[in-house]
Amino acid sequence: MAKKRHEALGLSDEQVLDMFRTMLLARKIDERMWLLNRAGKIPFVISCQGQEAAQVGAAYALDREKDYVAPYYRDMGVVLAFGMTAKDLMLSGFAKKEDPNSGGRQMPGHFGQKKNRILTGSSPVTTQVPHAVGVALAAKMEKKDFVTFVTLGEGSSNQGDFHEGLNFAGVHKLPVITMVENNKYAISVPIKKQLACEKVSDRAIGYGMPGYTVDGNDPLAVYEVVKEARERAVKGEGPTLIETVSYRLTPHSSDDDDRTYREREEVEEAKKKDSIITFAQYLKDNGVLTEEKEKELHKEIDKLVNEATDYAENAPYADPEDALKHVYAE
Amino acid sequence: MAKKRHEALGLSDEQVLDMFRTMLLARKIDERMWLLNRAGKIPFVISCQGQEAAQVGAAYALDREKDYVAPYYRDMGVVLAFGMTAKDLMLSGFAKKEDPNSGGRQMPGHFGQKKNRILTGSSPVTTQVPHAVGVALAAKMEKKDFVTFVTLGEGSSNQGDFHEGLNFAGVHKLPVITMVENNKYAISVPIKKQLACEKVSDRAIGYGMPGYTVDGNDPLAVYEVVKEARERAVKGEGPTLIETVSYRLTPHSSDDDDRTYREREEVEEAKKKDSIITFAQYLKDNGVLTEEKEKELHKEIDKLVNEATDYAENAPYADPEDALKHVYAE
Amino acid sequence: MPVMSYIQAVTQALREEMKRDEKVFILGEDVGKRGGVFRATDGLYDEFGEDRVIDTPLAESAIAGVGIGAAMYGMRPVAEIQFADFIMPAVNQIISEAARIRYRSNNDWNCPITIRAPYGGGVHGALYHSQSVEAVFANQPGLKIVMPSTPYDVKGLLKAAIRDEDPVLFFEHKRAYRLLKGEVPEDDYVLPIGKADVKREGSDITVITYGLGVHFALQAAEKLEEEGISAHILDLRTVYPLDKEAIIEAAQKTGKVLLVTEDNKEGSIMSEVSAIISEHCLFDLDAPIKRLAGPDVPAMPYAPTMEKYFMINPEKVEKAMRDLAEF
Amino acid sequence: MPVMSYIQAVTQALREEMKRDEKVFILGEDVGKRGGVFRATDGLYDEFGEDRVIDTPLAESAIAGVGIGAAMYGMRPVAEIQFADFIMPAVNQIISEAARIRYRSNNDWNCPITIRAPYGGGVHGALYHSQSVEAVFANQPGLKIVMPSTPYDVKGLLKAAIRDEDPVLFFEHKRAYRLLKGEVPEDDYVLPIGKADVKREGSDITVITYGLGVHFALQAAEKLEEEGISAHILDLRTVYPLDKEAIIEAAQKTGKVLLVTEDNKEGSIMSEVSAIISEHCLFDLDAPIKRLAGPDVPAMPYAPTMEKYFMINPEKVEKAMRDLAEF
Ligand SMILES: Cc1ncc(C[n+]2csc(CCOP(=O)(O)OP(=O)(O)O)c2C)c(N)n1
Ligand SMILES: Cc1ncc(C[n+]2csc(CCOP(=O)(O)OP(=O)(O)O)c2C)c(N)n1
Ligand SMILES: [Mg+2]
Ligand SMILES: [Mg+2]
Repeated sequence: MAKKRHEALGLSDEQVLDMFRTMLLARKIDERMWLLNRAGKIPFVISCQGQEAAQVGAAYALDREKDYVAPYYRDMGVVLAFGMTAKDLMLSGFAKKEDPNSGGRQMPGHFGQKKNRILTGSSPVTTQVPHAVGVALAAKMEKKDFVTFVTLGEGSSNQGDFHEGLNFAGVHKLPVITMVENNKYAISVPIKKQLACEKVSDRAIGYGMPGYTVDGNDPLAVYEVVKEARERAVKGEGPTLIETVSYRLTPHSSDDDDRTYREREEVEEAKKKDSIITFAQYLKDNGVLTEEKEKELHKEIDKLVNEATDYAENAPYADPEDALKHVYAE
Repeated sequence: MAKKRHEALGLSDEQVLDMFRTMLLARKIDERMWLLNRAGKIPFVISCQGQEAAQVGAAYALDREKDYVAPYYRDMGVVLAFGMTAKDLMLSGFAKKEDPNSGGRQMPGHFGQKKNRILTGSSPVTTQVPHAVGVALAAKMEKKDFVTFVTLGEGSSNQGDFHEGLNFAGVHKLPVITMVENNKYAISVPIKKQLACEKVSDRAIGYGMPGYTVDGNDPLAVYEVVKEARERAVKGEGPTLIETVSYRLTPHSSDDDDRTYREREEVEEAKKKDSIITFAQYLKDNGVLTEEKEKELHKEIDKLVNEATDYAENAPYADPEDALKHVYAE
Repeated sequence: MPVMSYIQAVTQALREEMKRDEKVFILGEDVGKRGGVFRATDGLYDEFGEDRVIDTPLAESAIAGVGIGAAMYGMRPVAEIQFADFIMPAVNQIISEAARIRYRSNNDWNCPITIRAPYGGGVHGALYHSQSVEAVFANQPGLKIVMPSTPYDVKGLLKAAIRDEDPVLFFEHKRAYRLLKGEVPEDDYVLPIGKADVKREGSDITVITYGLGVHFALQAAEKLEEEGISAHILDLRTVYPLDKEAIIEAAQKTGKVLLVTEDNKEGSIMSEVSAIISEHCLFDLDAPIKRLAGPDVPAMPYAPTMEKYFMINPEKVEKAMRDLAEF
Repeated sequence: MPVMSYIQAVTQALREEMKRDEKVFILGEDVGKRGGVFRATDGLYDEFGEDRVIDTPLAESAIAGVGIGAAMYGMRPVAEIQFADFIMPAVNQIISEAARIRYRSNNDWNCPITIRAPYGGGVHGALYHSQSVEAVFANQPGLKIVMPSTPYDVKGLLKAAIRDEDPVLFFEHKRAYRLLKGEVPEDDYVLPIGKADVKREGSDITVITYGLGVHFALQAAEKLEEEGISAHILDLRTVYPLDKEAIIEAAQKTGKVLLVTEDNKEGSIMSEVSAIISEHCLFDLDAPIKRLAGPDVPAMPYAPTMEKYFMINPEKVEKAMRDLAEF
């Protein structure tokens, strides 16, 4: 009998179930944030919905004990896999003092947590690419065997920093994996108005590195390609560019109204490929998940999200004068 | 009998001779500037030597009555072909008031002359790429049938503006030809420390445009590929990226000492392929140039360069207070 | 006279200029079908088509640089930077290129581009959707920086910017977009770039400010009037290059000057205003030149407690004005 | 004590820090084999190898951005921008990233990068090899900007910058590189960032300046001494954030203040210095606060006539000092 896909990749049933759990957790935190936003409780949300498979598939292919990540604002799946908790994320959504990302200084989606090797991020897109390259340079200089992993959107791959960062990584053969999460839109601008190449990965050759395009709704496909990229990286064979293709299932953010620029049919069509559904189906088809187990999982996660929400909602804000702290080392 | 190469390209004997004349003129102005610099008469020189074939081959493939060019600092061959004179260039070398490029405000090599559709250039490399794209956008908006032509060095192709400009051109299918004059060095940094791709033209696919690499010592090869690119551009088929490969025969500039970072043998080797010699040979082999004609040409050009030098040396500087003029429209 | 919001005045100025001159076009992120994330270009895509309202790739240096190229050719590009905070990748094109094109070519070429961007805080925008960025550019001869305070000024100054033969940065306060409404004539008027505007005559203290600060000062002035304190309010309108004569005149008028900006204090526009005053009319002063500004920390935190602490507001302005009057 | 040039002090500081701490490394254009176009890293490639003296691709945003990433990891990058004029493509990385990393992460991450760049004119550098760029950055909390005036200060301040836990822009006057020589101790000293330094005690007039202006002022002071005019000279050393106490003290000392910068006048560092003075010690002044600076035109034309017209020089400084003394 042919091996199951995840087994062929060396993943146990527990591991793929854990991946699914992380995807589902990301989705459910995200959904809750929208509810909180619509209820007027938090000012802003920016979603991972539609990209959880790519994020979690990639994160599980990394060494989550030593690799560094430079996630972009949609990467809830990545940061959860790297140790951030539902509570941490809710604290960030509510902008509370205890938020480990920024102490309530940044909007949600601006991840950062040193203890989990999640580099602090900003809003201007693509600046994180050279940062990840810089950490990879440090890895090479210090002869460490970790890699860095950096993500961005397909629209953001048009910024100069993408080009400059990837070229630097290519020339110095640095252990950095760049993953472009192509969700077909940059706010309202469809991909054909963003890029003239067929695939974002067509850009890899210009930086002397391999480029791959994979189905971003398939966590195992993403796992496989990131795993290989990581192996090359630690062997000193240099960087890789990966494009994951999926779809942004929500408006750009809570401030956006996507009905002004895309058809409902297109969104509905994309939802059929939603990895939260399709990966669950894969797990069921392969006897890893049962209806019952699934229900349990939902219950467990709902509880987690509820607790995180309550905690964060009741947590204190930073004091006004805290605004003066930490401009420079004290 | 097989057609001669230039005839096959539709170039008459007069035309190729004229091309050679322009190449030689560029070389001789450049050589004179070095002499003037070493004699302490002008503070700075930056050379075209080694790139004349690419520059002149390209310029002659354009419509020199209507196309726009955004040259970089080595493009003496381009600007001469587009109507700038030896005198103009010498006035710039001496930083005199009458210099049409800048009135003595910029260093030599910072070309610009509106009447000849030469966009004004600056020192920070690669900024001219988006400018050329912007002029091409105007051509498309105004339904004009000119193209824009922009050049830069291979090191400069690592700047973000290269990526952003070419991507914009690709998405909007604009009539712009980008030519990277690969002379193997960016000041002291050899190409292998600048780019990890095999050819600069490998970057074209990432912008959805065709890319070509040609021998930059062969003006006819460059002519051919630029001609085709121009035809595609005016037909609305969009932009092209061209790489011309040659060698920088001089130090980076009069402030540089290239003996600190490259072997003399390498330079001597490259000189064997110097287009001023090899193209003259081609013309002789094909009966377009004779020893006698060549001598005449040298004499004529020497005279031109002498006159230009004398004129420029004796021309007045701008008045000190002229520094205050033209910050804004008056 | 129609009453419209600050952002409607932006749209109206753009529409009128696009109708008047075919060379005017818009480029930026989401400016097309979406009509801009703030809706400043709402309706223009339908009215003028996708060739004149161009959704660009996500790359600010290209937005500026392509616009600069088109402007050199003779077009009148109006580039939108989605948030002023995201102008930073375009700084090289703006400072090294746009600002210097006329000068470096000895008046042969010029660059009539307008770059619009929403700036300012108090909107839960956190560290990268709240900043005042004018000081980054306010030391670059060749540039002009306009920061209007009312819908009326928006329309007249934006039209002037588009017609200007040189590059103009046009910063719009994003909180003013829907907060401020005012009468805006339907006719085709322009206001002079480079000139400040007295928004209120007064005799006891002088407030010099711009943008939202003008409204805070006007509100405070009303209250102080009741206490018998008469405030003179000068709206800079153009923050670079500054209108020196107007600044000197306003300072001399009362001898007590308060400078108000929402930017960080050190190195703001107000530093230059202060320097102009103490260079030219020091002996007319009856009090130190006071500045009310944001603290010197990155502008500005997301949490409402800290954001409020950072921002200037009518109460802070009123207090500073009263303190100065009582000096 | 050895005498060395300003640029030798740069090299010496780099060498000592690289020896002291393995985490210190250099990256930039032509810094390797070539030793830098000005030779500031001369010999370091041979001494420390190509892994610690990295010739980067020609891309300033990557030089800054890669350096920032390495700094976040815990390295001590010293990035060289070949000319200060070419820092513009890196502005986004410096302002949006380096300056805000500590603040935005609530002190979780920090960014100990040093960015060195030669600035300044009077070297036939024309419009893009002559600029003073400090004002672009001097409104960005989180950054420190150091501009040393002597070889002694160069060594002590560059070492301090490299050891600083936050990002430091270190601007070196390129004309000073070989023009200025001075005694530089061999030992491992550092000078405090954020503190100004009195370079000369005096009682009649106060000159506040930095960089090459310090030397022009010192030269002029010698001459004026003969005429009985005693000048007090404060060297800012760190131009952002400014040392307010030292500025106030220096201004109060004589009550007559001249501010000298080679930058364009409007919006320069000196605007802030002036504002600090008139906010804190206006009534101690006996004369308007004067600024001597470049004219407000792009800095600076190539032709010697116009370049000279633009530049400050000892004669212009002397005249301004005398005029102030006679006020
Ligand atoms: C430099 C910069 N410019 C503009 C923005 C505003 N902005 C935020 S997200 C976004 C679109 C990003 O699209 P893409 O890269 O495809 O990522 P996605 O949001 O689709 O995941 C834009 C324009 C920004 N954050 N940074
Ligand atoms: C933005 C910027 N950074 C640095 C420089 C300094 N610089 C001038 S030319 C040059 C090398 C350019 O190399 P390349 O692009 O290969 O062109 P080449 O000179 O070889 O023709 C450098 C680093 C500059 N002019 N602009
Ligand atoms: Mg996208
Ligand atoms: Mg080169």
